[in-house]
Amino acid sequence: MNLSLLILLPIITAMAILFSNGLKQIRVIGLLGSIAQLGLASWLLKLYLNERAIGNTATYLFESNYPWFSALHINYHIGIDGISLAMILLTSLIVVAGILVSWTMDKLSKEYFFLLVLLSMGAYGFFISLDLFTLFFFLEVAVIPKFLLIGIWGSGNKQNSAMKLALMLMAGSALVFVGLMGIYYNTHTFDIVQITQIGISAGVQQFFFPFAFIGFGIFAALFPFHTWVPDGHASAPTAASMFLAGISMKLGGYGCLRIASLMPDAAHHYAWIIILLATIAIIYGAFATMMQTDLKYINAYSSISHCGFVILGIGMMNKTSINGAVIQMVSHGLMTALFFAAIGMIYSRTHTRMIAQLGGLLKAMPFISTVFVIAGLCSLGLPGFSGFVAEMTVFMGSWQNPNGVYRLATIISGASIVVTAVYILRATGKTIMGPISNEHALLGDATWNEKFAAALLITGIVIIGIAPFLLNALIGPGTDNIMLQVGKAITLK
Amino acid sequence: MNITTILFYLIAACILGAGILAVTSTKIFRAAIWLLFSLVSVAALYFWMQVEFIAAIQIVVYVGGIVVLIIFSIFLTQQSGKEMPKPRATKTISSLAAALFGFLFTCNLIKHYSFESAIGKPFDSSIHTIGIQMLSTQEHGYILPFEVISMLLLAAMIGCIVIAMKKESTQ
Amino acid sequence: MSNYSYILLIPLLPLLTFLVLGIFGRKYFNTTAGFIGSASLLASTILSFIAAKQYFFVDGKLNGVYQKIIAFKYTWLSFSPNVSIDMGIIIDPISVMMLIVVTSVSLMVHVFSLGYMKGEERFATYYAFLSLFTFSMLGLILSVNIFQVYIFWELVGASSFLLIGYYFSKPSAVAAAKKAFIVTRFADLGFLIGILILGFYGGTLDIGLLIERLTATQSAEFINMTTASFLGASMLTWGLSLIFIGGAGKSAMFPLHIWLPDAMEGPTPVSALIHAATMVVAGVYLVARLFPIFSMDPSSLSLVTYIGAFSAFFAAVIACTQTDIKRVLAYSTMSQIGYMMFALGISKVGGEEGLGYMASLFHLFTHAFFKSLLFLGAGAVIHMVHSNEMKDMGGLRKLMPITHIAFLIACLAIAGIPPFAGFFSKEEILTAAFHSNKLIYGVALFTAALTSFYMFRLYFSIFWSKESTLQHHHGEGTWSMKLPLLILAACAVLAGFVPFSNFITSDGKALETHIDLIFSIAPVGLTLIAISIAAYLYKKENDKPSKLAAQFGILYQAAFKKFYVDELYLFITKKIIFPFIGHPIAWADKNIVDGFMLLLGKTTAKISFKIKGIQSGKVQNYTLYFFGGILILSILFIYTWK
Amino acid sequence: MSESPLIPILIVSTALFFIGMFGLFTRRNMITMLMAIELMLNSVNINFVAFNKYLFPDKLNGLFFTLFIIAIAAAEAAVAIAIIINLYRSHTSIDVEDASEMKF
Repeated sequence: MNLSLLILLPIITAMAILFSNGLKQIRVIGLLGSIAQLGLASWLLKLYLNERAIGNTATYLFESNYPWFSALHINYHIGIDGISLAMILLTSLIVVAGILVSWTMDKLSKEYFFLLVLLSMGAYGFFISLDLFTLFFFLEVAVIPKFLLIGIWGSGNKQNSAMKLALMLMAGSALVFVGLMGIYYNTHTFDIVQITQIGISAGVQQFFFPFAFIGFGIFAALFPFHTWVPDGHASAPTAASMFLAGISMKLGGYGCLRIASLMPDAAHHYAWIIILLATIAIIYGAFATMMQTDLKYINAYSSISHCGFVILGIGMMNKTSINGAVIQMVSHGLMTALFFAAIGMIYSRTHTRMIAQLGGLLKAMPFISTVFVIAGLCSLGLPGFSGFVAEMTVFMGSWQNPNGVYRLATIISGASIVVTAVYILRATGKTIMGPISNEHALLGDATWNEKFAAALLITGIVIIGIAPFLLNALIGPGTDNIMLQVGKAITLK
Repeated sequence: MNITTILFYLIAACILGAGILAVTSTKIFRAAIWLLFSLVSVAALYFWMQVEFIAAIQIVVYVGGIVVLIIFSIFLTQQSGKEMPKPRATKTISSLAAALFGFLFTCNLIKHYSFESAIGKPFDSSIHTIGIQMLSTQEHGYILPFEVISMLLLAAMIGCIVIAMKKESTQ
Repeated sequence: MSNYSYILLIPLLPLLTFLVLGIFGRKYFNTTAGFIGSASLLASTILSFIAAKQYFFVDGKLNGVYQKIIAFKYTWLSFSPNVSIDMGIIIDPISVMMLIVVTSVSLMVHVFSLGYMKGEERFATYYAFLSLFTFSMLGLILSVNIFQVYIFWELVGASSFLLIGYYFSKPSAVAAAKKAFIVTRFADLGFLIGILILGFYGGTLDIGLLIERLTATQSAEFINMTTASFLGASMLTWGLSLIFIGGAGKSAMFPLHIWLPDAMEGPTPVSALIHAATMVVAGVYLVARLFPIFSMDPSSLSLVTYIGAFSAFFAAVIACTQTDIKRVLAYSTMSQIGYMMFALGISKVGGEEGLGYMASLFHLFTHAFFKSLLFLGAGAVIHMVHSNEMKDMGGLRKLMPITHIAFLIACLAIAGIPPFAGFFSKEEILTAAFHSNKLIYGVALFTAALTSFYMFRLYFSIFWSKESTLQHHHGEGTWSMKLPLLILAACAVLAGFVPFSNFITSDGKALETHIDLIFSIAPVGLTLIAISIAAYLYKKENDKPSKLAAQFGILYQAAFKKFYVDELYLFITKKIIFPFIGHPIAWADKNIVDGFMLLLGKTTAKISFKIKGIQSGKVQNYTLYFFGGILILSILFIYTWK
Repeated sequence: MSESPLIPILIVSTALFFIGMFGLFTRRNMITMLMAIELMLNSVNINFVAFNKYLFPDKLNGLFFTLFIIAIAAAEAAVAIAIIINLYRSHTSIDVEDASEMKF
């Protein structure tokens, strides 16, 4: 099955959206396109599993390789392994939910849906590309729609936050580009598979690794560069903030993972900085969330804290922690998308996101409140939901590292589960429980599209929560391949 | 120290003196006249260098044409007697320093660059040879530039007329 | 060994009810939810009784010890080849005993709530949460892997949050639910780190394997665990004490007990189930489950003992001063659990010193019955009087005869009067304490006296003191409320006679215990004196208690105010964590980190404004720059790049 | 002068050139700037003639160069003055400082 179909389908949907008119037509086409994409992704999963079942142990499957710009050895080389397939499934789920949640978007709806599909196309391309340049190309494709989505359809000082987001992401991609150039000039190829064979000398790695890692780190809300996250998410419309938190931060995480696997010695060398920043991000993000009064800011800051786990997992550089990082990426994607969807539903009804003004919504909208509670419980790591599985795997992985300081870092990030509990319960307690104000009392509950979107995401969360061995089996070979490059696979004795 | 060197220093002094005064005098008309003297002394230098044709051209075109043109423009644009504003001190000092520095730098270059002067070869700059070479199409011929320059002069003429034409529409 | 796989059904039935009632409850089963919940729980109770009979009597002992059977094991999440979370069911004396306790008490509560919660708007969700709780409690009991314990531990915490916050429109209930979850979550953090330590040094997460590796002194894991030390204490002590902190949080031991009294905001049947019989004993069960490892490390055991003893004494003192009857019962639960904890703490493995272990679990067994009976009785009274305060009650013995008798039996049982269950289990604890640690014995004795004092203070002020001023009152509630009271009362009487010692002992071998009367004179005597003091003070309504309270002065006030522990916690969170950590971080993020990024933006703007000045439109400037450029280039070309 | 008088001529022409440049920098009136440019052109012509006479007497390239420069200088002066007049009409002053619309 040719992987380019994954990119072709969004393009076709985008074109179809452009040529349709009227909100009804646009949203139906958008929905059909995204459901088709979800079907395609699950079909790909089935094929992938069959392939693995019949014992095909190639690291990357369904590869296709066309020279794109032979002079600079850039070729359109695409292929997937367990990790990228998990990411594709996550993206397709969030895209369907995102389109369903923005069912009543009547302001410039054609452009809105077009940009959403374009952004998802960027993400799909990013996850399947095995050539660093194609990877970078799709990373760029995904940045522009974000800026427009927040700038035009956003709320609050949307221009300012859109500008900040776009500039910081551009800075990130600039740094990534420097990193890629460094790799290119030392291996004369952009192809990931060849780079791992040729290998980059340690000196070069140590010089270019920070560029690429910090570049992708900016996408994944690495500590000092996370300031675009709160403003960007808070002023983005619901679907855009779902995509932003659910997909674009995963681009960063996935990118960091690829860079760490391409330059393992440097990753080891800088591991202590990565872990330090990740721990700060986790604890700092959690405490900062405690102080927020706006629901979207709460979720934005909590995404910083959760993405800190991803970076922590990558920084620890052993099989379990990288497994944990990937599961955390998937689980956090679903969880934040669900949380933003719930906040969007509440906002569309009560027109306020301030906790102080909300209260006792359980009486007025039981379904949305249960969705809110589920998202909250998942993010504080209740077993039965994916948050728990991800965090525990990262903890187990990072605990195996015998270095005392890293163990302290794990304990500190462990303490974040308490702070997360505090701010989640504070938010849920205030908005869902407590006495309801009279004008909120007569608000309607979720419409069919919101129900379906929430149900979709919740099934994702619960499946990973109840049966993590499925996801573990899927991404297992992927992490083994990464650990192969990392050399010493620090597994538990 | 024979007569030609004295003559040379005299001409040089005239050129530079008139030049400086042309550049620094406050009255614009006086500056134009000093420019006239400077150009004439340059023609004298050409005579001193026995390139009479170039000297003649210099007098005809530069002195006769361009300086007269400048004086006309002075009459056209303002009363010649009006004082021109003294430029700001800082600008004069800085440009003076720049000019001096440039001058010393280039002189230093000239001193250190050993020109191997080709003694012995005859220098024939008579009008006859200039005329032949100007229109010859052989190896060193200048027929092409000659034609191009004519077109250029034509274009310049038309250009000036168009630019300086009094536009009834804009009044 | 007969096939025990049907035990998997016991936790799954409540899970099924939770899913059914949770998703469809609101629309279809709002009225019939109670019956569905109770029916499914009846089924699992019967199953657990069958399992107990089969395990204890049919299979019986193999060379004097009951076998540990792993009925079912599946790798749930594998971290690495030999470290993984696997879900499984373990059948051994403790888990079967706990099965019986949890299912029967839960059944009683389900039946009682049929009457008590009738007419509630969210009736179905109530039963959904109740069955979720029962499922997670049963899961916790049957787990074979420490992480599986942790998973169900969290689920128990979450369902208690949902149940305490059941009356969500009451802000106090929401605050109580939040407090309960956060405090237990804090303790769970300790539990998690303890698991990580044990898992890493023990090389596995499986409880059986861990016990096997960490109890064999010459095993590699044990050696490097005791040698590796951090801040003076060996890793084994760190691991075990952290796990105990997790247990202490859930069982409301001293420092982490503040959530238990507030948890009374939830409906009373919930308190009966969660805060009397099941959830709070999870900590005791955890320590009992890992007891062989604990016994290898005396320092963590002493931690268990002293925290347990202090909590028992501390709670008893506060209980004597409280006026809200549910708060009194909450503190009495905390005190009784303190008993169980220190009984475990002073026990050793095997033979005579193992008495503490057996006594503690026996007390757990009996306590579950009479404490849930007390709570259900209190629930019936509150249902009648519609208020929790003692002063609004009085003289209810005529209006509520059955509740009165049941309540009296329970009070006698908890006070430890001979024929009742409390006497036997408390005697065992006191004998164990007497043999091993005299100080603990003294504290236990005094606390026993205090217990009987506050229990009978409660009893007399509810059923005797002044005549009841209730005008309109509907009868004592339907049979669904009376039946559980009677059944539990019967259990409270008979539980004492169960030959506990040959079922559950620290090393599995039967331990013949005898009640020597001389020894038990002291405690029973003290109890009778305390009861008479309580009767003297509270039988008839008079001002003697307030006078006595005045004499104690500030001590009484402090006890009434729960020794200001709540205020301390509030002070820490409100005054220290929020203003000194929360706000600075939020401010720092907005100003410093974000400010830095904005600064970058501003400086670029400033620089670009300056550069813009060069395009000044002044021709002469341009000539100057032009000349400067030529000069520099010429210098470069001539002098540097020869 | 013992050997060829090339060096003094070059010095004179450089001096003339930098006097012209100084004039260009300090003069605010466009016409005087035009004069300064004329001076600079003349210094270039002197150079050409001097080089041709003293270094490559057999060929007359230098001379021809000077001729063409003079021709072009004339054209250039004419166009410059046309522009100045036009500027004078629109700005009523030919001070170079006033014509600064083309700034940021």
